[in-house]
Amino acid sequence: METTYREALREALREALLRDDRVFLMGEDVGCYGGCFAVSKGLLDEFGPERVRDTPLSESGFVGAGIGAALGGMRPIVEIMTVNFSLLALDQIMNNAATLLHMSGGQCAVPIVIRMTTGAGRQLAAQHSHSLEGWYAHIPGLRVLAPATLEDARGMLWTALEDPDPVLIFEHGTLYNLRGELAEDAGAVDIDRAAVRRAGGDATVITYGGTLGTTLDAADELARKGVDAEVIDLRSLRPLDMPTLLDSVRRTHRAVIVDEGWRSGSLSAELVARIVEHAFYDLDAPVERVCSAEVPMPYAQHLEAAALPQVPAIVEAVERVMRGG
Amino acid sequence: METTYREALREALREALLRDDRVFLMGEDVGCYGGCFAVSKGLLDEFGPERVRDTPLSESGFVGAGIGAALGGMRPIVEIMTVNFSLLALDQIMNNAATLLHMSGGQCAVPIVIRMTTGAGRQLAAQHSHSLEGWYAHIPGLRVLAPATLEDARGMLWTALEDPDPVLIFEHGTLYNLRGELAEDAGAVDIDRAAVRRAGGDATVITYGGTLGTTLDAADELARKGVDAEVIDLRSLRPLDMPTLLDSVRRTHRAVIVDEGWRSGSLSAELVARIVEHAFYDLDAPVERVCSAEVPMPYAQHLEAAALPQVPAIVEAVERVMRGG
Amino acid sequence: MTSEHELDLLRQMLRIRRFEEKCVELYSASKIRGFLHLYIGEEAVATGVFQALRPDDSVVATYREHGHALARGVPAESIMAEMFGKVTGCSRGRGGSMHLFDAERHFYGGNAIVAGGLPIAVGLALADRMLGRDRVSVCFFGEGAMAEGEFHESVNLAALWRLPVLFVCENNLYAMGTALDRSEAQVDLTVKARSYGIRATAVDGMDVLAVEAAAADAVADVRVGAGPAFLEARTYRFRAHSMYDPELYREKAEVERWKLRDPITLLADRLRARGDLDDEAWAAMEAAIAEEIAGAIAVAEAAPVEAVEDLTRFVTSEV
Amino acid sequence: MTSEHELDLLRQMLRIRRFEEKCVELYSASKIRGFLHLYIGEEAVATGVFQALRPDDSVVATYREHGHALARGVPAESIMAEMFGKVTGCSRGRGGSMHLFDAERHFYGGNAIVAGGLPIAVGLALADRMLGRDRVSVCFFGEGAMAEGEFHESVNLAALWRLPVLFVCENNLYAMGTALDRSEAQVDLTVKARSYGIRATAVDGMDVLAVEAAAADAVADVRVGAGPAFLEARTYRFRAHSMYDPELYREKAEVERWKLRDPITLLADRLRARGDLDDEAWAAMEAAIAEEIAGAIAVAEAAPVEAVEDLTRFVTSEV
Ligand SMILES: Cc1ncc(C[n+]2csc(CCOP(=O)(O)OP(=O)(O)O)c2C)c(N)n1
Ligand SMILES: Cc1ncc(C[n+]2csc(CCOP(=O)(O)OP(=O)(O)O)c2C)c(N)n1
Ligand SMILES: [Mg+2]
Ligand SMILES: [Mg+2]
Repeated sequence: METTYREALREALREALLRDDRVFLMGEDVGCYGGCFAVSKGLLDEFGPERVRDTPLSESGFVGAGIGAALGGMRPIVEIMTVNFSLLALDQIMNNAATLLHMSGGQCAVPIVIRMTTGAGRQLAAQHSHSLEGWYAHIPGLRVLAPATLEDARGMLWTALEDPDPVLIFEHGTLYNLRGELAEDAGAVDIDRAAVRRAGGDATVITYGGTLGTTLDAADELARKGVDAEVIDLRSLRPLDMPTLLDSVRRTHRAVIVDEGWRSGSLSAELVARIVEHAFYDLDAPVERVCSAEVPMPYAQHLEAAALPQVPAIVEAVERVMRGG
Repeated sequence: METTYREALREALREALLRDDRVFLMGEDVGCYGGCFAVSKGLLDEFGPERVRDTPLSESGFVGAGIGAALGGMRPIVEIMTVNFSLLALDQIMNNAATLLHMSGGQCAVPIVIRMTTGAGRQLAAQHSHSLEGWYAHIPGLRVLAPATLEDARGMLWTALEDPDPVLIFEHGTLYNLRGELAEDAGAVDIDRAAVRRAGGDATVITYGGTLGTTLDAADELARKGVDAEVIDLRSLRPLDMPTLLDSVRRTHRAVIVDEGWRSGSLSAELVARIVEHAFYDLDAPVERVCSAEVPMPYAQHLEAAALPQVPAIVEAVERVMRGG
Repeated sequence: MTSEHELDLLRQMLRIRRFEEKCVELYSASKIRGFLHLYIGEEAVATGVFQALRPDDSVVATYREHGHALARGVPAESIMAEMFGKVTGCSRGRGGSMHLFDAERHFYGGNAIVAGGLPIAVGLALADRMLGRDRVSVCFFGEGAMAEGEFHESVNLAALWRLPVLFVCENNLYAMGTALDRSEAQVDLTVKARSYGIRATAVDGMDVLAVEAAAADAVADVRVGAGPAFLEARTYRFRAHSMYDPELYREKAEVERWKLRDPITLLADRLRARGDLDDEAWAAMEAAIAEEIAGAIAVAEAAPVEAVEDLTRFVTSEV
Repeated sequence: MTSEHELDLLRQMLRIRRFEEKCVELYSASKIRGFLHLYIGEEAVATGVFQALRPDDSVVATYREHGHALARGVPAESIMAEMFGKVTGCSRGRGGSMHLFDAERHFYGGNAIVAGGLPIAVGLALADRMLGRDRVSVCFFGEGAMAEGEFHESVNLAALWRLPVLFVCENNLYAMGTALDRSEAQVDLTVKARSYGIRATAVDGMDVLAVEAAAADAVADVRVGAGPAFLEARTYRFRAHSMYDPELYREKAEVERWKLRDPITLLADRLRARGDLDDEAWAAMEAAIAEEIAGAIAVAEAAPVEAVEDLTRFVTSEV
């Protein structure tokens, strides 16, 4: 059936609310407003205000409350409108959600799922365009997911809810209107493995989330130029599925990372480090990175476009690794 | 004269308060209590409660107030007790301090200095032992410093205050009692360049802050084993002084990074990536990393020690790169 | 109050209204992008409050700040150019609608993290105090922002240190789709504010003269060192939260009821009743405003964008 | 009140006192490391509040929580072992003094981020409500924590949703070295709490019977769905903030004055005056406590530490 990323997310929420009484959705404007990006539209009517729970503007408070509710036996899905605002809740996510189990010696598991929008591309300027999922991928105790396809938008949530520990799901803001075919019986998917989205033998291009489409476009252009790129979608940012990545890099001997985060200290750096650690002698060229410019994201369209990873930069990076760097 | 890291920091604060009327120190317990690590002891008596300003427990509030005061023409030094609590102020640091200048098209510079303690090693457990300076080094618009010596403890502050933009200074908690000789006329130091703390030709070991001592100890042990390691102290975590690092790596052909952050996504990853990007063909072995175990820091002494970078692990990593990885 | 003054207030409110109505058109025409939050219906608040302030007082506003920028004297041209993403914009086209800045006019944005501007205002006031300046810092925010921890921390700091801050809460009854009583346990916002031991009053935010008077009262106290004050302006936004809001959360009838208290109509009717405004004067006012806005649009349209090479300028200061 | 019950309260407070006095010795002997925050002087608060709670009620405490853990029934042995860093500790030796946990006893820590535990308590109460359990969640925190944004957000949420949370503020007048009136614009903390529209009372935190009565009153309301309550216990810490505090911020005389109101002495004197306690009974109480603590120390001393190979266990759940 034809659907959108937004509708796939909504179906996943519906399924979760239907299947497990302990599940509830909580966040700013998830109810009456229908979700700031209309993801949860209609769910309030279907499930009522206890299970589709609007919160005040209090990111730290309601994320912490979600953590407490998880400790108390519920299975909360907490929505933070965007990753930009999640900084206000980062203390709770880091010092409580991610830490309680280990620090309590295994007693206090926190089965919470936290969803949030990430990324730029909609001219929302410097306070609404961050890609900070790489930070969350630094935190032991968290699992971090980035659905980039309709299948993953539909299927990751249930699997995340079955995880006994905190799982963060990052939805890129430019994907909500992504339209395509989804099987009628689409359901839960694994959340452990990276996926080869385009097989190819010349170079491995690793990406995730919002830049998957751009990267596939770049691969098409490279194909026209005679370069056969393999495109891997990480899907899980923590833990990283290194076997899938290394398997590809060992075949292609070349790797490029595409990451919308600011270059220095982004997840791309960790990927380069891991590849070098495990496949140094397989590499025929230095690993390249295509990231965002290290600037607060500007509003003006041409400047925002210039700050973000685009097809030409990816094509050039792959061409560079093909030439040996 | 003989002094300590703590006293050197205090002298730097005194100098700043004496030299510039616009400078003031603000934070929790910087005044009456004398500073949670006794850094500002005595300054309240000398400069009074307006300029040595105790705040309520309100990290976001008083860091934001520091940003506002900087916009208003002051030169605030804001102390956050530890980096752990800085998460509560991260929104202000990221979305205001680091962003205002660019987002306003160059109008609103924020000349603030924010100091905080970082790191583990004192059995303070999971909520008091983070090393998150790598996160701050990801943020465009910030300068991030890590004094590891008495000279830098004494000299970085004034230079940071002269910077028209926000500067963060990370003081490792195990360094406050560091004792040694400091020149009577010690004063401002550059904050741009990394420093070679031990010259050597066999391998480059890069570190900063709290792990400099451990790394130098490892270098001594390596020397006894016939390996001559060069030890570089980053000093500035953003921007990174790549020329100094690359110069060394191009000579030694081998690099090891020692970073107390959790391995995945730490600053060490960025260093590996940069070295690979710029000196791939100079490397005779994959770059190695010695980092903290990816666990919330445990209280028990033997577990904490096991989680942190120690001499044997550094020695082994250097030996591995000597063998070609 | 002279009728001259009242006519000026009317003109200012109308100017904000017409400016934003044009913005909507320009948004539909894709000349303006990103998020666009309209102040339509709330014009009396900024207009009234600024009457009580001096040009050197500092201002911190939110993402819903076109009205504040205009009332502050930021030229319509540079605001329009900003929303067009042009280098001549008041933030070089980098901020857009949510991030208007004008340091010369002490207009410190345009902050789009809800409640994120409050601590900044406290700090600006602290600087004024330490530098011996008798300025006031005014901070605008919505009632939804009052649930954020930063509200609490900021008001406590300002109250504790008796800093010259005027906290202006624009209570338009909704935070996006969340009604006040679904966001605040205490719906009398002055009670909340007063619990910090500060002066707190509420005013009809649809009556620009009442706002002006209440703000003047508060500012007089604040300026002489009585500590911060809190002013709740009870108002309403006539339009959607932003361009993407289907307004599922409120009844059309409620909106219509509030429109009967349109601050522009209220004042205009009063002036007409008094004989201080007639159709001709109104038409002249409309024409002058239309001309100014058309001019601003034309200038914005013609202005250049920032060179892509300048993208990384001002990440740090140029020294 | 039967004298039996009062004697039990006395015994509990004395047990906490003696336990912590031993901790100080053990700290000096380097058996306990890290930060150690003593509850000495404040024992009546936890002891009294727990009288009003059921074993299935949830508890969230701070880094100053030995007394709460003991009063809750967490065995002294497992607390001592925790501070020794042993695997038999209530958190396997990973938490230490600041992070005591006992999930079976619904004791959810031991939170060392000031105010960080409050939202957790709100969430525990939310779970109880959604699961139809008539439990109460109690959250302890200092008066210093009330300046944090998380206090504000948590109380508002609990009040808005009328959740069964008892917020217990242990007002010991100082947050480290910061006196209440240098941290809060409003020094009457019940005024602050009441501004959220909740029940708020203050009680003499040195009188365990008064604390018990006030807590019982509050909990009775909270349990039947009247929404959250706030209880301020006015108390004082007799010792330094932690082991490293030179106490520059308060006069010795002030400390001595408060010691005259030592909660243990107060109750003991009352019981003695009534003839319900004599030297013999007191000595027996001391002896039993000393024996228990000595036993706990011996057991902790002898216990094994966690294997280093287990360092990474429980970063995620074992499934
Ligand atoms: C910290 C944060 N959380 C959420 C948002 C998204 N958001 C933008 S405006 C808004 C509503 C704010 O309501 P209010 O404070 O009443 O101001 P109003 O928009 O009504 O003027 C929300 C939830 C944000 N920008 N920042
Ligand atoms: C967010 C945060 N900021 C600062 C600290 C350091 N700190 C620990 S306890 C404390 C004082 C807390 O005072 P209060 O809430 O009154 O509790 P008390 O210690 O008096 O029991 C401070 C500042 C911390 N742990 N967490
Ligand atoms: Mg509102
Ligand atoms: Mg206290």
